[in-house]
Amino acid sequence: MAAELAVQDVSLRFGGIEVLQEVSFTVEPGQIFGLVGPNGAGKTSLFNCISGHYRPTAGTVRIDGTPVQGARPATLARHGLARTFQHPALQLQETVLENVLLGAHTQLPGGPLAWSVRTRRTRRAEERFRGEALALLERNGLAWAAHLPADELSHGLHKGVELCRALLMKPRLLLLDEPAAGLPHTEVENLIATVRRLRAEDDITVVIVEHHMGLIAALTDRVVVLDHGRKLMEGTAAQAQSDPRVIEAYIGKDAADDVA
Amino acid sequence: MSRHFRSRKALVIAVASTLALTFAGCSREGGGDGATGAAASPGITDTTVRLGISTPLSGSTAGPGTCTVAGVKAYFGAKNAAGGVAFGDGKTRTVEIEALDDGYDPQRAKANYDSLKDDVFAMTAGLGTPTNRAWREAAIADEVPQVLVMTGDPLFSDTQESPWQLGFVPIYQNEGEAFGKLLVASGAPHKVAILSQNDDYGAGYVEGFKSAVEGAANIEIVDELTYEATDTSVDAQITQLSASGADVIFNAMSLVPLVVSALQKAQQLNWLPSWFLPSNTSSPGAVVEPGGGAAFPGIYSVSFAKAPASPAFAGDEDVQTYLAALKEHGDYPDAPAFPHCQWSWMVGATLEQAFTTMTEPTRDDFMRALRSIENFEAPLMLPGTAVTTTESGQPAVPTVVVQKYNGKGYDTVESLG
Amino acid sequence: MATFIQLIVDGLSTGSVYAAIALALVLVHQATGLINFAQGGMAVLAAYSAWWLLSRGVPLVLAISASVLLSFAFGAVVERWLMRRFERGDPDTAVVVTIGLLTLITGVCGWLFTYNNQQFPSLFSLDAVTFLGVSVSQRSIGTTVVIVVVMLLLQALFAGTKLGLALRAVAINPQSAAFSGLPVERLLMVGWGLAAALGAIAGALVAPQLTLTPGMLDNALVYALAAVILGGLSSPIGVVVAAWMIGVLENLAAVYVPLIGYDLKVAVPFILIFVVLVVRPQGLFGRKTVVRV
Amino acid sequence: MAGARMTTAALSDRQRSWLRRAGPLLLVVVLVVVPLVFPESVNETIARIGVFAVAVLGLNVVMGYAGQVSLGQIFFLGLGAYVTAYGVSNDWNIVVVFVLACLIPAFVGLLVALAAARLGGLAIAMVTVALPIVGVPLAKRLSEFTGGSQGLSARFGDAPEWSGLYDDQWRLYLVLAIGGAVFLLTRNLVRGKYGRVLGIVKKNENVASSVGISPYRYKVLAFTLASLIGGVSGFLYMLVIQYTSPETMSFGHSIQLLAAMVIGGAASIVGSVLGGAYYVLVPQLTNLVDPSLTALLQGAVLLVVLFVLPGGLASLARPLGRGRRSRARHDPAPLITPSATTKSGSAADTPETERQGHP
Repeated sequence: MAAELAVQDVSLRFGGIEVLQEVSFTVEPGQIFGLVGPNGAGKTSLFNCISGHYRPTAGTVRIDGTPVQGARPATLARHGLARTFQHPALQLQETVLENVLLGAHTQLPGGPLAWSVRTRRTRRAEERFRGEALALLERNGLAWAAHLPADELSHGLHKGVELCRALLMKPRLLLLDEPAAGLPHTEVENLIATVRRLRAEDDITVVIVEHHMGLIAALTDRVVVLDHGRKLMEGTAAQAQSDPRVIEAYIGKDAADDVA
Repeated sequence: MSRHFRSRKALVIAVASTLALTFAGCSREGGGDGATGAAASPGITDTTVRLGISTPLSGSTAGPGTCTVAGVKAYFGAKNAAGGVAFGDGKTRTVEIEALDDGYDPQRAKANYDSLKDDVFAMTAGLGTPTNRAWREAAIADEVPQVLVMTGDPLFSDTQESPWQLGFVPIYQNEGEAFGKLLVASGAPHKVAILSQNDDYGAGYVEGFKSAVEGAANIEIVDELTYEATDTSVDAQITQLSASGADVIFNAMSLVPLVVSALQKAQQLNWLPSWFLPSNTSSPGAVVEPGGGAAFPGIYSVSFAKAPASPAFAGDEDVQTYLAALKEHGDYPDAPAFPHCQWSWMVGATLEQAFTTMTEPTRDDFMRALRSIENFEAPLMLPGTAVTTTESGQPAVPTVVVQKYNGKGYDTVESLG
Repeated sequence: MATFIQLIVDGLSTGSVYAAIALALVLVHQATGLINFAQGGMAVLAAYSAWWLLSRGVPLVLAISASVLLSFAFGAVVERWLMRRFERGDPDTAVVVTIGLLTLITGVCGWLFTYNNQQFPSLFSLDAVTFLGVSVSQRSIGTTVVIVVVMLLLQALFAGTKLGLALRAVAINPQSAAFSGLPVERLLMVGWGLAAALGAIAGALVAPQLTLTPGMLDNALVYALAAVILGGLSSPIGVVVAAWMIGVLENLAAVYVPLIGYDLKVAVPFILIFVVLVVRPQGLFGRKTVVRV
Repeated sequence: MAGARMTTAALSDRQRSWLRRAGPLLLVVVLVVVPLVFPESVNETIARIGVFAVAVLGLNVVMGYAGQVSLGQIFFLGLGAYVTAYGVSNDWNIVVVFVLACLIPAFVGLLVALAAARLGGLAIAMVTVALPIVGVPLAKRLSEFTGGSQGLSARFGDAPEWSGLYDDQWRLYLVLAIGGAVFLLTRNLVRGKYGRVLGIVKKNENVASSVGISPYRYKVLAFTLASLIGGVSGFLYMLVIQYTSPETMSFGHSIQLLAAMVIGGAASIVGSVLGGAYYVLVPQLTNLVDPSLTALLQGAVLLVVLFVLPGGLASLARPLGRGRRSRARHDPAPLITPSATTKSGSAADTPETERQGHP
């Protein structure tokens, strides 16, 4: 049931600034797809166009062939799209488990009345998802933190929590925005293993924005390189790493943000 | 998460038990039983009687509210200093005043009443219609006197509806009516503009005025506007009324700054009608002088109390005693800025009048005594007015006289002009 | 027709009263990102201090100037010793602290100066100027002129001076302002001090009309808030124009829209806010900003 | 770090199991006993605390939990009180009156919210300010239903013969039962599904929408619930005070409710009770000290409490007092600051109120 994502001629303008210019690519169902490029290339903006947080100025975004540009993010989430953010936003005073459970929102039955009288149905559903959330945390090595308030965890671990939250939504299309940023080396290995397992066990399409080329190379089937809002090239990670245009885009213009 | 709320629940219990300890000293009594037979009611002993007041001492009506306490405190302060008040049952008692702030909030007025009712013999002198109405029914149910209160709401003077109540100041309708009668009696044609406060105060005034001028051929009401007590300006109303060509403005306003600015605005527009001002906003020093009242052909007001600032009463013995007592016993060092100070002084005198004819130390007997006062000329009362409590539907002071501003104070007048 | 124009002129002078407080609100918001409910109370306190000096025989202009200086100091002290504890915390708490400050100041004024109405002399004569059948007092003209001058000064402060830019930088993001070497704490004190000083001017301008009481500006504060939102929090010109609009439109609505009348004219600014914000969420004159996700 | 945490958790686990069984039972026992042991004036005071605790609870739902500044809560209390007074004086069945006193404010709240929730943070505040400010003259104008400025009296809830209770005891039981039910239902609601939703809508609307939550919908829901709870508090207000007038819903009281909520503790169930207690007890306290210094003392009390406990009284109940402090540390930008949109924030640190949804 993994989703197909097709981005076609997407452009985005803020005032006079061209953030994205006619970007097109297609992600096949079940692929792990990389979006790379120097800072300011427009990767996150493109994510926002896909997830509905921004409305593209022109072009179409299709999920399984249905145009979704301009749809509200909540609507897209209900149709199987999940995402993480560059800077995770958690409820810091709540426990990690509660934060993950937010991902179950659309699957929990019952309206406000049912929840305020705690019908058996709502209690059971809550129990069930509590179990699922714990299992997800377990899988990501975070079970020990489940009952700790989120603000006792490091920034890096917040990303893991956020990933669990997104996975609890049982998405068909998962957008990961810089999942490795700020992670220590060992954690990156774990992350790679986690995403690989995702593909093996869950039927899911993954799009990753990342600077960490090691991670991109280890995980992705295909990548698109963006620079200044334009698609520079598309191919495998290996092709991208050896493409002179890509090297120029990184080294020549943004040496500070070199390949990790 | 859940750990937190468990301990919060523990806190609820802790708070509840703290409350329990705090109030443990009190014991249940009264609670609707009222007084039976000749046993003394709460708040009265052989040597003291205690009176309660709930009135605004903070907020926008704190000025007049403070006065309602100061006058009565001053009156009984002076009496206590002279030995106390001789009651009709042969005992002499000192009078204690317990005044609480309600901030003109009905809910807090009710709270004040609840906390006072078992301690005091009677509630009195409090200012405000909603704040007095808030606990009127409770006072009836508990049979606690709520008397000589400062509201012109007729409900408090209806013996049938309000057996334990009595208003003090003339009902608003009476004041409005007095103006209307004067105007009709002038015989000359007059065009009247009305500007009134949008509440029972303004409406009562206007109702009384209209009932007096109804059918009179010489009076025409040309325009009628309202304003809100929360407004910062009535300029627009005065502008609109000035275009009506009226030569008289009937101005039922209870807010000093707005009356002052209304007087000023009319002068700027070169509109100089005769003004009718209500009793509580016609102070010569605080209203008419700063408003430049001398520019108008006549500023009329109704009153039943001598204005201490008026030169006519500068040497008046009543006024001298009053001002001295206000300073010494009323915690009110300044010259009184609101007539409520004088009124509550009269409330003190009226209460004393009732006390002297009480034969039993009960609330029942007090109400009987209070309701049988006739033509009592309380100190500071103007000639032609008196306290009469025997007439149902009328407050303790049922009559007012119309007065005209003379550049310094007010003179009683019989006719316009 | 004469009445119509007179109503507009009346509305402008009432609007100027709202504008005076609104400007102080804008200044403190620009400097600290907070809405200060105590702004009116601080202005009243300033007016009382001027009034007290007057009663000691100090000439009016001198008394007002002294109260402006005192207010600056008071504002800075309030920021340093009270607000600072709340500036990085929950903004709701900070707002409630300003409410507490308002209550406290009102109580102190009532305690020291009683709740009676005190006359406050005006800098300007009350004599009317009549022009084309419309009359307006010199006091209203004077008040309006002073407010326009203050407004222009503020606009210049924010737009063109280093101090103004620094104040804004601090309000927008204290951390990065601190990183870039701005003396954040001192700037916050200056911001509050300036707002309080401005409030003192406002208090002296409106006290003659409203007469001095501890709650003198309570009712005007709501209108000032409305003007601030309507005009856009970042624009002194915007809030003054909005305050005038409110003053004029509520008069016209009261007279010419029978359904509204004088009792419901208070709804006018809120209807106006609602309509304007639906079209322009940043207010009439506020800066449009890009929201980044 | 984690290890130390575990020990505290284990410790409180034992306490928890004890409290889980004994806590609710003890609470019920206390609530049943309280009306019987106290004198009338104390019962009246507790009943009033109940009234305003419910009002503060409503405010907490929309503001404490969902983060939408509301300065109009008192309007819904007033509306509920008017509906109750009107129904009682027309001899309607009291259950019908109660239902209407909940539903009419909820409906009005829904209509207001449908419009207001489209606006940003401070704009919502201004739309809600308008409610009490316009409500007062409106109540006067609709004098046919409201009794105009003289207000409406309605006495109901006297103790039935069979109960053998005093009126004040019976009324306090009613307040405790109705108020307790509202508290229980609300407590359930703000934990679990809806609690998480309101929390994330307050914290970050973009994250909320990314998990399938429409922030607008839940803001409307929170506002409607707050109005409904406000209506309940209005019903209780009539039960206890027995009188309402336009003064009841004056703007000043709305501000005091807001102060009570923050003093009690925002986003806290216990905080709502404490806020109600603050609202009722502090004026009584200042009256004891010096009735002529009410404003001064109230202002001083408010400032002192917040200075010592910026998280409100409820933070006393939070072990280690950590909840609020950590929030403060991570949410540097003030809520009331639309101009802060100029900041180039990310999803995580741009305050929620400034986002207007789609660009």
